Amino acid sequence: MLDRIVFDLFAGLAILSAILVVTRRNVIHSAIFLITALLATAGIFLQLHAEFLFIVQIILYVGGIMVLFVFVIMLVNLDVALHQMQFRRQWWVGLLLAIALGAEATAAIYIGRLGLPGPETAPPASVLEPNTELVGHALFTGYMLPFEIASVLLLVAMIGAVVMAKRRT
Amino acid sequence: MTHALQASLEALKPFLLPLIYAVAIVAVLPLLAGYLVLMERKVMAHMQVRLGPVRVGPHGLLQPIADAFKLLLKEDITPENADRLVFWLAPMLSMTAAMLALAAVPFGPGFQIADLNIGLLFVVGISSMGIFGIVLGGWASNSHYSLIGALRSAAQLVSYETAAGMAVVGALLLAGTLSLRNIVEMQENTGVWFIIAAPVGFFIYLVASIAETNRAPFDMPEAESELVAGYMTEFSGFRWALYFLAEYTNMIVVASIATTLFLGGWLRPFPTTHWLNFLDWLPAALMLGLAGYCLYRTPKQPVAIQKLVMVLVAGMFAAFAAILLAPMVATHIAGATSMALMVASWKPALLGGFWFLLKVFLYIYLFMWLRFTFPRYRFDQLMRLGWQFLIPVSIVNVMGIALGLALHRQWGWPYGVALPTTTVITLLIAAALARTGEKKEKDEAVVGEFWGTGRDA
Amino acid sequence: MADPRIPAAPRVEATVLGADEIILNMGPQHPSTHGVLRVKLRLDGEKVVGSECVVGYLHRGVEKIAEHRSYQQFAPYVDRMDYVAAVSNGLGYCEAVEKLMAVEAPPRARVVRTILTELQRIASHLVWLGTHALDIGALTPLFYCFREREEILKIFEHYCGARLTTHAFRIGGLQYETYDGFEKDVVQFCEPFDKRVDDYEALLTSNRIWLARTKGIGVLSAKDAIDCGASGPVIRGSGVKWDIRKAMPYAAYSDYEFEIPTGENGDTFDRYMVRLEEMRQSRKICLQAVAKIPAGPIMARIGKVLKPPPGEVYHSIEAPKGELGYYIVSDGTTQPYRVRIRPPSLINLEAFDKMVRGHLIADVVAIIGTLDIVLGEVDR
Amino acid sequence: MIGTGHYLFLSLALFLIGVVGVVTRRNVIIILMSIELILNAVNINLVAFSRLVGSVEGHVFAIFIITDAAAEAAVGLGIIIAFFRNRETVLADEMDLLKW
Repeated sequence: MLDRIVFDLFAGLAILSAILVVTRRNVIHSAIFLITALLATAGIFLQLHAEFLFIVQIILYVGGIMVLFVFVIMLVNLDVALHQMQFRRQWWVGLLLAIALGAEATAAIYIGRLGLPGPETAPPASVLEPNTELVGHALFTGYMLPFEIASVLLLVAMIGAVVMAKRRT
Repeated sequence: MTHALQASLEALKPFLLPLIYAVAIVAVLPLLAGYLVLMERKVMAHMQVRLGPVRVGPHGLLQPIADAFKLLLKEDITPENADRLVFWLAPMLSMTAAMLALAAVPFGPGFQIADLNIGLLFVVGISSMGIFGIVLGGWASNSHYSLIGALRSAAQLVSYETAAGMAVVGALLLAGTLSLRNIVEMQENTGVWFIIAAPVGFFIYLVASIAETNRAPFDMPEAESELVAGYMTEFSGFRWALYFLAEYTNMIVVASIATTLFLGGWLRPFPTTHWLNFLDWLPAALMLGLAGYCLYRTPKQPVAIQKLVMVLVAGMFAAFAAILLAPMVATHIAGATSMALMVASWKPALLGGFWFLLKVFLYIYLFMWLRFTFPRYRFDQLMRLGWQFLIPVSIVNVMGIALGLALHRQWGWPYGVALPTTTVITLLIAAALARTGEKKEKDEAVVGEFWGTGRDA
Repeated sequence: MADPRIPAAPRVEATVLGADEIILNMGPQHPSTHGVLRVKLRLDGEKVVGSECVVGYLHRGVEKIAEHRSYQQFAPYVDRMDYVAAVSNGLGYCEAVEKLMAVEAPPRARVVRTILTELQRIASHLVWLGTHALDIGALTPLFYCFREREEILKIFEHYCGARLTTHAFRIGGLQYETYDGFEKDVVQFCEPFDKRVDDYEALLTSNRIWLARTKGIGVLSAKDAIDCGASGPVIRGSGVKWDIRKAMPYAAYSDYEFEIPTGENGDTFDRYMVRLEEMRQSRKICLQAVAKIPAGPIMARIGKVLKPPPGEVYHSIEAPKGELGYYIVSDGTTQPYRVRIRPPSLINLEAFDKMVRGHLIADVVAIIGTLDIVLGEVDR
Repeated sequence: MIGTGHYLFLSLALFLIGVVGVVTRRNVIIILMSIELILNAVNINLVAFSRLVGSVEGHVFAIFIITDAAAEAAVGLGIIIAFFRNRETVLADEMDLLKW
């Protein structure tokens, strides 16, 4: 019961703010609603007993990436952009495409749902405890190589971003 | 019907105590912040050969209340071209994030809203969201000063959060847990506060936390001599008060984190040394002393009502003293009635709360002291300090502590040898780093970059 | 109006703004523009790429007022120009009119004038030090500076009844004899003052942040300083040994020994050191002067109504901020035909654009502070 | 009780909204934000299955995806800044030069 309320709350919040993200005229408003959507997703993670991911989502996504977004929006803030056309002229093609994709995926999930084990068969939440330790253990043993590759990726991205944004003089 | 009610009450029971704590914190915090402001003004005044607020109440003791009324009654101005939604939202966002972070802070052994097993990350993550309040507020004001303040604030927070995070990791390695309560218990078991085990980490956290709370000498986002008031320039009245409250709440949050991580949380100094047990009497004695001082000052107040307030304040301190004294006395009563036992059981909670708050206040006092002593850094110097000194040193510090722990656990060096050794190594590397940085700074100095230094005449 | 020989300085809005450039309007209401200076800054991020000072928000037409007042009546008006150094303004004006009338103040008056003017220099530098430190973010020195300044103002108050706009001197000498205990007060202030300056230095000079904020900031080369007519501590900070007290001694300065401190790099730090040293030198002058105040009259023999002969005169003194000059044209009546004042702050402000380009916003306030401008004087 | 299907539908909805944003908006920054939405939807899927299976590997992959999102945002925003500096626009369909 409580579970249900929490899920509906977070899911509704996430979907509503996601819709607002893609429809707002003002980019800053979009960013704010994206933050809301990400926070709602963090709530969903918490409900799924992914505590570490919950806090990673907040620290990295909300506290890091979104700050970067807001920062850049302020740097390139253009009042002109507010009065321009916000959507492409062929927006309805995109929308139709998305609806078709949605219908297809919905059908797939709906049919495949029967094959999924029900929530009753899910292992107890304590399997994922202590979450931080388990994630850390997995990251530094089984997924050591991907972890290192990810760190190299970050380094490359950092250098790339610096080179991109640096002024050519 | 009554059954259902009872059942739901039963279900709500685990929420009851946290709820009471939460209400208590939310109710007390604004008052506490107000008195922090008074403390700051008084300390500043006495460091600057003047008296500070003295008009409202004896020694200005009622000044925060008068200030609060003034701010509440002030006209609330929204600039014409401001983004109304964001302008309305931003101060509340700041305040919410600051208050939410307090949820995981253990003020005493029993006094904590929620003991999360990711407690420390929770506090760090939530307080990092406070920056949106500043950035969005600065942007929404539609003023250049505000915008520059907001941009500075974003850059500054992102940079110094890295250093602070690294410093925190050092302490985490020592504690081996993310739960704030367990971190304190770990320090109790080790018998040593982490500031002694990891002094470099504490220093880095100190500097980074000053920068994170936008306090001088790192108060770039609101530097009043440059940007008028930075991101707060266009705010007035209650919204401005919210920002102010958020700033002081953030100070309390970072001070709490520092206290928990490095200063032993609710533990008294040297918690395991038994001949120092008389320190348990210190809180009550201190309160009694304060009460006595207030009574001594009472006849010197000029107005009758000020005398009255002074006596009331003395009474308050005396009451505190009685509360702190009660469990101490109860443990020494031989009779051991159930009442006395219960009172005696409060001892760790009461004394713990006292020590915690004392440390928090000392930490904040340090903030204030630095503020009145130092000039303000320039923005690029701040960034250079953060990226070229603090972050490398903090990484070295983490490696040093890891090395020390490895020496202790793998090779069996005693705790008291391994960690000081690595601390010395860390300090040496930091000194080398500082030297090279200084040399580079000298080479790159802007002297004569734009206009020659040729001298004639 | 524009001189074709001088290449026009690029105005702030002259060209189209780049993608990440903004115009920041600093002042006239701003905490650290020292009054009502307005600076239009063209910023690239936080870097200043262009600046323009807009002055005149405090213009009261002092020079025009002079044409409708008698010579004595005009004297109090000059106090309102550089209102933190009113005594120096008065000295310059009185000496200029005396020069025009070819009279000389008696020796006693000249020595007392020297003492008061040097005290005023210390007071003015104290205000500068406090506000400059405040601009750079050090809150505390201000109150220590004002504590010492208060002692000076008390001496003024005892002497002539006013603290700020003193109108201490009269054309031809002094109106008031020194009060009993004047010498003692001055000595009492001066004796420990060296220690006080050491205190300020302890707070600032060796502070790493202060050094980082002042060294290499607002560099003005000696050539540039001379070219734009800077004077006072600004030109001395650039290494030019120029002080009117030595170059063209007035009052009683030729009788005393003192040094002219100069800087080397012409940056904010050097100007700071120059002013601190000047305070020490002023104290030295005061102590020398107060030790032997000659006896005698305090007023030259001039009539009640001043009618200087037709002619013109230029007289300048070393005010705390630089060369303060009065150019007075007389047509033989009781009122000056024209008075033109050369305020040091305005001329020093000319160097602002040169000093500020390429620096950051935070340095702009430091540079405004280091120029030590007083808007009452800039706008007159 | 919430089944895995609920999470899948939530994830799908977010994913679709993200896709709509990417294909219909002109503002590059909003397109980047829509991509973040899509990545986020994927994370929900991973975590939901992780809960179903009872292992933390989904969490690990979600962490990798967040890392990836950070890298993508950094480079993307760097490009936007560089582009804005030269062309003073953030509209995707005005980005029609291969080189300048």
